[in-house]
Amino acid sequence: MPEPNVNNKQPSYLEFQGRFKGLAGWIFSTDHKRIGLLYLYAIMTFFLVGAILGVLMRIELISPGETIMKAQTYNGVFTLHGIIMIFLVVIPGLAAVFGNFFLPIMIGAKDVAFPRLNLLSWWIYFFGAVLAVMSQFVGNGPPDTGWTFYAPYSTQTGTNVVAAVTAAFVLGFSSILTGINFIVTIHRMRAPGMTWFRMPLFPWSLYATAWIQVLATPIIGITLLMVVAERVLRIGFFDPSLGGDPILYQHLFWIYSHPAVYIMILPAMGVITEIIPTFCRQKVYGYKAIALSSLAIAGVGYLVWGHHMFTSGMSVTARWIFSLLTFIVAVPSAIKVFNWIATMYKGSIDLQPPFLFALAFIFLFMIGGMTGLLLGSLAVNVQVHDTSFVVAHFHYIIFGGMGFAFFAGIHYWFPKMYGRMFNIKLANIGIAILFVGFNVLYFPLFVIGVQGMPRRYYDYLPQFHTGHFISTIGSFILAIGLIVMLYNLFYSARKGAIAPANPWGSQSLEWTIPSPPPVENFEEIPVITEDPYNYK
Amino acid sequence: MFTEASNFVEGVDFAFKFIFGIAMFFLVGLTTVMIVFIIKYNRKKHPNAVQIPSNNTLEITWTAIPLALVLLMFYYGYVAFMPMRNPPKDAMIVKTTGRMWAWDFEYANGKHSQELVVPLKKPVRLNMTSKDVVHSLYIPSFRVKEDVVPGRQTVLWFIAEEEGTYEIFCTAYCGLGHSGMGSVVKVVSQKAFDKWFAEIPKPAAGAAQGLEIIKRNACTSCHSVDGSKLIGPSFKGLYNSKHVVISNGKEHEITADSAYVRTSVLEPDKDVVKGFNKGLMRSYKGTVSETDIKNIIEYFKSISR
Amino acid sequence: MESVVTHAEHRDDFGAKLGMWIFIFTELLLFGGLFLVYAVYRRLYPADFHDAALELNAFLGTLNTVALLISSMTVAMSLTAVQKGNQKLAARLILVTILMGVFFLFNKYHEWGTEIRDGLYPGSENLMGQAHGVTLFFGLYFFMTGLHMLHMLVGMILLIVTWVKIKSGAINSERYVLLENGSLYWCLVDLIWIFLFPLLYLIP
Amino acid sequence: MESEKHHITSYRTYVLVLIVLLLLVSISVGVTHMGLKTWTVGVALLIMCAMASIILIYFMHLKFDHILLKVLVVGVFLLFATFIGITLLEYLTR
Repeated sequence: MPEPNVNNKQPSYLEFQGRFKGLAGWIFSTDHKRIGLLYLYAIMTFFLVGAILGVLMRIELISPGETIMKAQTYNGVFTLHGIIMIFLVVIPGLAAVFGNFFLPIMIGAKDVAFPRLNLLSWWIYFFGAVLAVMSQFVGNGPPDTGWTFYAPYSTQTGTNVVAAVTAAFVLGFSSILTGINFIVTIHRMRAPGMTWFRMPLFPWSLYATAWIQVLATPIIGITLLMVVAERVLRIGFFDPSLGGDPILYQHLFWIYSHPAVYIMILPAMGVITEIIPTFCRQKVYGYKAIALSSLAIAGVGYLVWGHHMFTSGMSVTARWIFSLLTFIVAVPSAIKVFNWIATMYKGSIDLQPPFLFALAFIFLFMIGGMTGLLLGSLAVNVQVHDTSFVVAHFHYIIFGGMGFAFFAGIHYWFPKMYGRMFNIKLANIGIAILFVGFNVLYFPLFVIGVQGMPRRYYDYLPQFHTGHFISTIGSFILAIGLIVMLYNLFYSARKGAIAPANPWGSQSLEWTIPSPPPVENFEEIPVITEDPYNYK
Repeated sequence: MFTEASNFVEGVDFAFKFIFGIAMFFLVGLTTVMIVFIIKYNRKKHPNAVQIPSNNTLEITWTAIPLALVLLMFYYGYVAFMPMRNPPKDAMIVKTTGRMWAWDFEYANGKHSQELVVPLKKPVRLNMTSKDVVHSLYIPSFRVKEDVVPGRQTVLWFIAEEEGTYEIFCTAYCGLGHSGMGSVVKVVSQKAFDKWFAEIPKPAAGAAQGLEIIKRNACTSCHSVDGSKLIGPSFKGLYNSKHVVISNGKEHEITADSAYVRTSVLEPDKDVVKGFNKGLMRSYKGTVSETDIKNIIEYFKSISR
Repeated sequence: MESVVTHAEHRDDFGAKLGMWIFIFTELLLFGGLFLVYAVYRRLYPADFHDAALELNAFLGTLNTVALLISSMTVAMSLTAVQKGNQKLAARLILVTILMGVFFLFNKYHEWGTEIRDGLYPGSENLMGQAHGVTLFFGLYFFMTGLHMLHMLVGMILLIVTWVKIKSGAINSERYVLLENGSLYWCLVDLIWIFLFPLLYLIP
Repeated sequence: MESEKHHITSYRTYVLVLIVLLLLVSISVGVTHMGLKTWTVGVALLIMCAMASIILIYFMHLKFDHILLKVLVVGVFLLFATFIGITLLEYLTR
């Protein structure tokens, strides 16, 4: 285990006094660590808003008929929930928070390649977020299209779609700039001796993610611009009464939005791959397989967008080709799960909170992935497409996967980011509640989905009542778990016990510098002579 | 849910059970392995990790086996799905129209129905299109679903195997009344069907015909006939009443006479009653004829006295 | 194989160029989405596209193509001039490039003006009455060329900045990555036009 | 290491490249007036790709640039071809 360098004389990035003081010292800082925290606070805020909207929807659905809101409000709420959670939380999510904070440190650099561009990305993100929030309050009422903005509904509805779509466009721009920054950083700024295959696996996953951000986002950008043009100029790209084809919109939308799922999940896999070896004192099993499968998943992820459209009226040939490709793409993800479990074999396992989150991640991700196989099958898809089965599958992957990986990451790196420890017992209680609440919330949706409960329904038939009722109870449990976890983190960030430089006994580079890291990360750029995860 | 209501149930459910079975096997197996490792190699019992070298045979095996399994999964989904896309030539054709937020089924003899009535054990083919946005016709008990796309015709077919009444849902989000856009399919014996099929209500004239047209065009999804306020103004008491409307941004009072009703059907955004939103209603130009409008007006008169 | 740059003297020309190229990829795919839409509707309405394309002014289109090609050459040449230390020539070549851009925009302004006068703009009553394929063609035409012009304006602003920096000596034979990136961006604008021109004007 | 190796393209090369490009433009304009019917599209697309490659190779200096950039540019065009290919496949098999 490398010795922590405790003789560092630089002030920590939290105390450092730059050109500006106070808040301005944060929002105008080009330090990747401060930008990472800015994203963290923004994303946490939006996550809470999105979660509250989610609970409101669950309360509405606790029994058939109107419970607490009208149908139009409900449609606005699930649209906003989707826009906030997808565009403001999970797409920037792990890459913008932990990527910004730890990518340079993990590859032995002092900052990202373009620090000012990095700050600009955050500002664009912030501006996009403001626009998204504004879309709720200006014009003819909150957008009610769902986050997918399917045409021609989105080009016809009287609600304020243009602002929401523009917000998504602006957020996409921010995502692209972050992607460019990460790719150049990884190509150009690795410490001497850090060859590609000596790079830790979280940076590997960020590299694959960045390429998707850069190469897929423009497609959604232009599509959303076309929706705006259609609404403003009546061009008719997607409106059949003017000759357009609504299915073309779906193609363009999913060309981006399917790879976007990998933007969400790849960094999550990366975080889990950092956590497991640390708490098992074990080299990652199949390092190269994991590294390259990140790239493979990113690459073939571009070929399967059509599996979101199996019942859309697309040609039959295209349907079965997309189905076949979808099944093949499932294999690299399965391999990652095998590798994670194999890493635990004959290890020396320490059940700390980050590792418990990682275990929960693997379990939930397996359920999400396996229900994905059901969705990928042409015949089964006909039954479960656009039902609450899809809702459950999606949340198992995105919340159970990406969300739990986010929680795992924040517990893992918390001591490094703040220089303080959280309360381990309370964290364990939080994990237990979250895990139970999550499954009680989403599992019933699989069941009623298979029975035929369509999604985005404000009202439903009595036979689905039990499932919805249990699900709503689950949302309350999950909310309690979130409160426990967030309380622990907030309290510990200010009052927690001082953390050592390497509390978990990890091998990777970020743990060799003091906690919290000094402004320039490294006194001297380290020279890398070994593979990562070299546990003895 | 595991009834045998249509000819597709068996294939779909087999594919489901096949994938579900394999998935459960792996889920339970891998979770057990994970728990065993956690207990067996806990740091208290196993303080020093033993580094294990990678094993190519193992890695190739755990790539090859899942690959073979997913290809099998694909195959069963494929064979159950392909027949769904190949309706037989002799199928009974029902013209299906989706609009916000109701279904209309038109039979070969011109009979319109809000419910889908089909004979037992006979292939039925729905030729579907939409008048406004994308809808999706879904009959869970039959395991069939296909989007209903404006500007195009999509097709769905099935053979009903059991008598009974089954739900129809719309599964493509289509706005305010999305969750209310349901109907039922009634599977009846051939005899009962023939009787139903032959019963064509005489084309009523005037008010009765007006109500018929209103229902068929799903006007009642947004406009009530009992005075309650929905998305648009109620039809009850409408005729010859006075309303404040907004035309080109200016407010003025208008009497809801025949000319106003006609304009509202053909150019809904021209004079919008104050307190209601613009842009929600499409023009019914080409869908509703001049005679239809006359009949609608007759109907309005009948509920406005 | 790649050099490592420390924080203090953070200068990485290749890194900057790599960043620019990746940005160019995003621009290519942005227009790529439009080309995809074009391809689909051309397949759905071949006859309408044929008729509509005949209404465009192919002469002005060709003239603009030539202007853009010349401007790409001059901007690329200015890099050679800077590398050889001939700042004056470099600045002049950039000016020629900008003038070519202005010439292009002037022609386009004229062209759009004629089309709008003929009632061939999206949403016009004339166009709404025509076949669907014709409406879509003109919708695509205005959307694509409009977006392209927007990119030209951005490129011209970038070139003005480089011109100032060449004048002030901030860009010189030792340090010219900004000029290199500006030139790449301008060539991208040209590259997109190379695809737009035949698709809109030539293959009816 | 890359900064020393910068290749300086001569003015002459640029002028030659421009002449080739202008020739290609006139050919593609000429082809449309020759009435090759179905072939027009193919020929015009071919010329379009040739011109784009020339601009990429010479005006955008790919010829003398790092191999990484060459690979990436080819990759992006392949990716775009995939998008178009798969989508058109759907429309052609409808």
